[in-house]
Amino acid sequence: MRLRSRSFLRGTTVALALTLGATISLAGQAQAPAKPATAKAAPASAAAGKAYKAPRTPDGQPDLQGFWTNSTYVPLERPNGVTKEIYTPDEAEAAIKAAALREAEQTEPGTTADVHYDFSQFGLDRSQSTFAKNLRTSLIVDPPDGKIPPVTAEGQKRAQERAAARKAAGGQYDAVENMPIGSRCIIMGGAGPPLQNAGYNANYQIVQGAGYVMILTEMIHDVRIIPVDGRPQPPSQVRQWVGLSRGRWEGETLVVETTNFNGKNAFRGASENLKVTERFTRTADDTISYRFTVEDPATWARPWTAEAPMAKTDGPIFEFACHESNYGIANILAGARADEKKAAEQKKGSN
Amino acid sequence: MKRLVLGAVAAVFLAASVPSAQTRPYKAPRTPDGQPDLQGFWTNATYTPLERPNGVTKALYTPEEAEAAIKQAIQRESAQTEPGTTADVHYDFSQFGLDRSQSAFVRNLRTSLIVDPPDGKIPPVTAEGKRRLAERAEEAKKLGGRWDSAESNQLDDRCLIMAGPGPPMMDAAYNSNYHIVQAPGYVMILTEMIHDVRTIPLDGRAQPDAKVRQWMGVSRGRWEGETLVVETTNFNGKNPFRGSTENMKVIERFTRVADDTIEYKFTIDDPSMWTRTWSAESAMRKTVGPLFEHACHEGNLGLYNTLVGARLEEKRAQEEALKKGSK
Amino acid sequence: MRMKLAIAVAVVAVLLGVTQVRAHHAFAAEFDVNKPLNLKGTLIKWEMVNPHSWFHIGVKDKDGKVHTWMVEGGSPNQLIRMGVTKNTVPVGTELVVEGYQAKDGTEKAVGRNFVLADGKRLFLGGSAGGPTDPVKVK
Amino acid sequence: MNVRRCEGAKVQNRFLIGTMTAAVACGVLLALTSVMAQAPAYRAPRTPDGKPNLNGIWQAMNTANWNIEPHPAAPSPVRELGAAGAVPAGLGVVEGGEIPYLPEARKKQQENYANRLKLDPEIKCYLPGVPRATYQGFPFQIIQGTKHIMLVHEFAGAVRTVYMTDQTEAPADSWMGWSNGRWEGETLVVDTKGFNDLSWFDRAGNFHSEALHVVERFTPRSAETLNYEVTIEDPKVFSRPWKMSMPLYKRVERNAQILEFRCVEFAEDLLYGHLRKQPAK
Repeated sequence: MRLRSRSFLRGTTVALALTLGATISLAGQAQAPAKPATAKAAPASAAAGKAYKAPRTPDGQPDLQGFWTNSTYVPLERPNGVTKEIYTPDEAEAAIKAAALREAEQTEPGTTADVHYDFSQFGLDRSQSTFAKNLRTSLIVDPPDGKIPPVTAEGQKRAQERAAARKAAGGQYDAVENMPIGSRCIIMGGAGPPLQNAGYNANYQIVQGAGYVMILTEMIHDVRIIPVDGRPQPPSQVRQWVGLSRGRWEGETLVVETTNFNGKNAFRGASENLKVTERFTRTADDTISYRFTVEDPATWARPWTAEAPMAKTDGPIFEFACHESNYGIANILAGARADEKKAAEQKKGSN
Repeated sequence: MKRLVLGAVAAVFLAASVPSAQTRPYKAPRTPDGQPDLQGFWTNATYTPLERPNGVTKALYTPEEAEAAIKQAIQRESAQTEPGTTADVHYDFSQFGLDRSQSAFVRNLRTSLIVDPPDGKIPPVTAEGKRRLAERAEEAKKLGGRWDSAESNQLDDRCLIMAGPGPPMMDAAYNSNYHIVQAPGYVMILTEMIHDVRTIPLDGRAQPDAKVRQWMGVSRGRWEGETLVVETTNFNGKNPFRGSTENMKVIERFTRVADDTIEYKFTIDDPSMWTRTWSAESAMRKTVGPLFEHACHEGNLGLYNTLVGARLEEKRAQEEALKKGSK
Repeated sequence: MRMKLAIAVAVVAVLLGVTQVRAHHAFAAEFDVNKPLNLKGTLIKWEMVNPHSWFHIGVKDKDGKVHTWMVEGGSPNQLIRMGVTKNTVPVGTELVVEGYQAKDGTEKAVGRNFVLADGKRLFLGGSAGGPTDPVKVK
Repeated sequence: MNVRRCEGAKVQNRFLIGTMTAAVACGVLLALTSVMAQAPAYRAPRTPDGKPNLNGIWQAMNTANWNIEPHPAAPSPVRELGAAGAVPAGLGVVEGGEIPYLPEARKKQQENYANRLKLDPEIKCYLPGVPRATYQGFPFQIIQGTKHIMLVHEFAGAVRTVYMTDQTEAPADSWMGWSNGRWEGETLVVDTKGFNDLSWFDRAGNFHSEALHVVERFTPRSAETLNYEVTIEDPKVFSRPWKMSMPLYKRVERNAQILEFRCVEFAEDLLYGHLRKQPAK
């Protein structure tokens, strides 16, 4: 581990030379270094009240096109112990710093936790690329306590049933179907809806054509093509992992309603009857205000709403072919089978 | 009843020896786009054999001789089988109107459909042709007995293709009926048996690439005056016509020579099999529709039954052999 | 401006390491904590693929026979945004890999740390050079 | 041979007598000139910024995904699928009928075909590559943005970004390649490189190397059809550049939309079933 200690020493020098807080806060501002961090991070008031008017596409839609990220250190739910809704800029910086430190915690060589490649060598820790800043203490803005509302009895029952079904299917590494859908390259957190910070590569490309808004999620090249021509939802038999979305423009705001989920990628335990309403408003050249409301009476006692701005970032989005080279699946399953064999042999030997 | 009458009354022989279509006074009615109109229901059922029977030396019968030959053929066709013999195990074709004489059929003074070579026989097979025939026989042998598997059975028993659609289009023994429909640029010929359809483009397009091969080949047509000329190549060779290979070229000529008759001539050109080209002349007679859906494969219980029967017989034979062995 | 700041942040991240919170899959299910290894060899191919990239490294055993190890690294996408291309790490580059071998015992591993022959750390992220910066392979 | 130069020569040849030399130099390519390419000029409706409007959901109607070369009907490679899995005959979409493989490459194609159930990336739900994605039989949607034109395919959610302004070389090899686009009159020309060597052109094992260079030309030919013409160049596999062409048809149903064909889970048992835990004996 000699090499690692060398980089540790070198890193220390650099860390001393720069203030960590400034470093991190400014890194997030990479696209618009001239603007103070707080300018666009203030809690969004109603988009309609803003002076900013988005540029227009050739066919007159507010222009949302480009590369965006919703990478953020702000948690969906308000941390326990935090009572205020909005941090001061200083508090926000401190919170980001703490989160970045947590994210960057060193793992102990030789421990299970240490078995991974180093994200930083591949530019994958959040702070190496643009992330969206936000003075909020939680993305959830409603209910006012910043927490997901209580789960209904029906929702609890479903959660138990799902857990029981998983248990009945056997261990996580018994078969590929038992593995998490993200590991299987079926869908990842970013695609939503609602769109969520994917941990890394939390990037989106928006392209608008007449009558359509397309959102490409970087992770697993998930595409949503949202018609904005007023067509009705398709029949309820047609259900998809990402549901089916219908959009409309309300002034500066793109409103997208999504239903017809297949329930296999349950968002926070939601049912297939989940309805997500998203509101995209460009509030600055480098910011889209993104609010979503989640309604699922079968799961939650009341609808809830979150706000997670998207910050302009750099392209390109390189092809995230995931399944095609997902060697990890075979390695993991083969590893599990090898472990079983070893255990069986040991058992035989001890007899 | 109506058909019986038709068959009996249509006693006018196709004057096979009369001058060629071009000089005939008859001019076919026209389709709206000006093609000679061949549309309607037609049959090529006939008692005239493709090749001249051994012993017959003339090319044309007198009308009386022709009548006698037909009568004889009808009698042969409806000869009673001996109860209790293998030959008797069938339903009675006549009860289902399936013997040729119960519906319209083509009368022909010719002693054979083949008009060239003049001896009325298919020409000699080339050396390559002999080799190919031997190879085919070898392959068939490898497949085993006819009832060893579905694949080793005959094409018609498997409902793959029957004699009717060709090309060339031949008498199918029963249901030898065709429905011709024309549209601008196309002539369509529906063969009743296994609803085989030929859609023949007339727009001068080229034959497709040699890799595209079909059971019925690929046909291209053109009008030469009153005559529809159809050239067909790109056969897959899996339904050899009298031994033909995939290199066969068929040229057919359809000429409406009367309201109720289409003269049908064809020439076979397959140097891989025969030392020379050969030609035949027949006709299609107007008949009565409709052509009811001849879904064949779908209801082909016979194939299943014969296979099951063959397997049972094998089992029985095995058991008997065992019994004998144990004695 | 942006680059330098990014570098600084990156170095902090390097210094502290990164937890596997955001891993695409459970690494420890694929690789064996009880089989740490140290491989020295030359790059045969870098598969710039997702969800994880893979370094094919030719490693000589004591008899001089070359074994091709497949070593897992991160998604290349962010690197590409930072300007890395398939020409950045040439075939033939000498690499030292500290890591953990696959549980199934085959010649596969996760690269906990990729280091160049001269002892400098292979750093593919947004580095633009400089005396204290991590090394970027040209 | 530089295809584009030849296309130039072709145009010249049409208008100037005396450029026959150029035409002869490009003889093989000229022989490939498609019938469709000579369709009478059609002027497409324009987007508000004046570009031919290709927005819409498009689909090929042919058997190219079975085999881009001319082919007869053939049985299903999977016995259980009977007629449902059988191959429909096709006249082919390759101009001249035959792909000009180098001899060794033709052998490899034949091996691919013989082992297609094991090797065809489509069966494994892998990204289809280019141009296969266009004629795979699934619809795809063209979304004409200001800087980027997106080609969004239903199969496996494959997606291509066509860079119309901020063009660069492919940073790395990929399944769908790296596409830069330009307008030539009515035609959207998409130039794609940076492929890996893993995708196929069809189920018949027709293939390419990572040296593949694809130039696609999307030309409106009526309100609801496009001409789609593709030039393929790959000196490691083919003896010369070659072309394929076909019309694409617009899906005109009012409610037409690209639906999910998230096929990974449909292929997992095939790929990983052998690693399933066996019940304890």
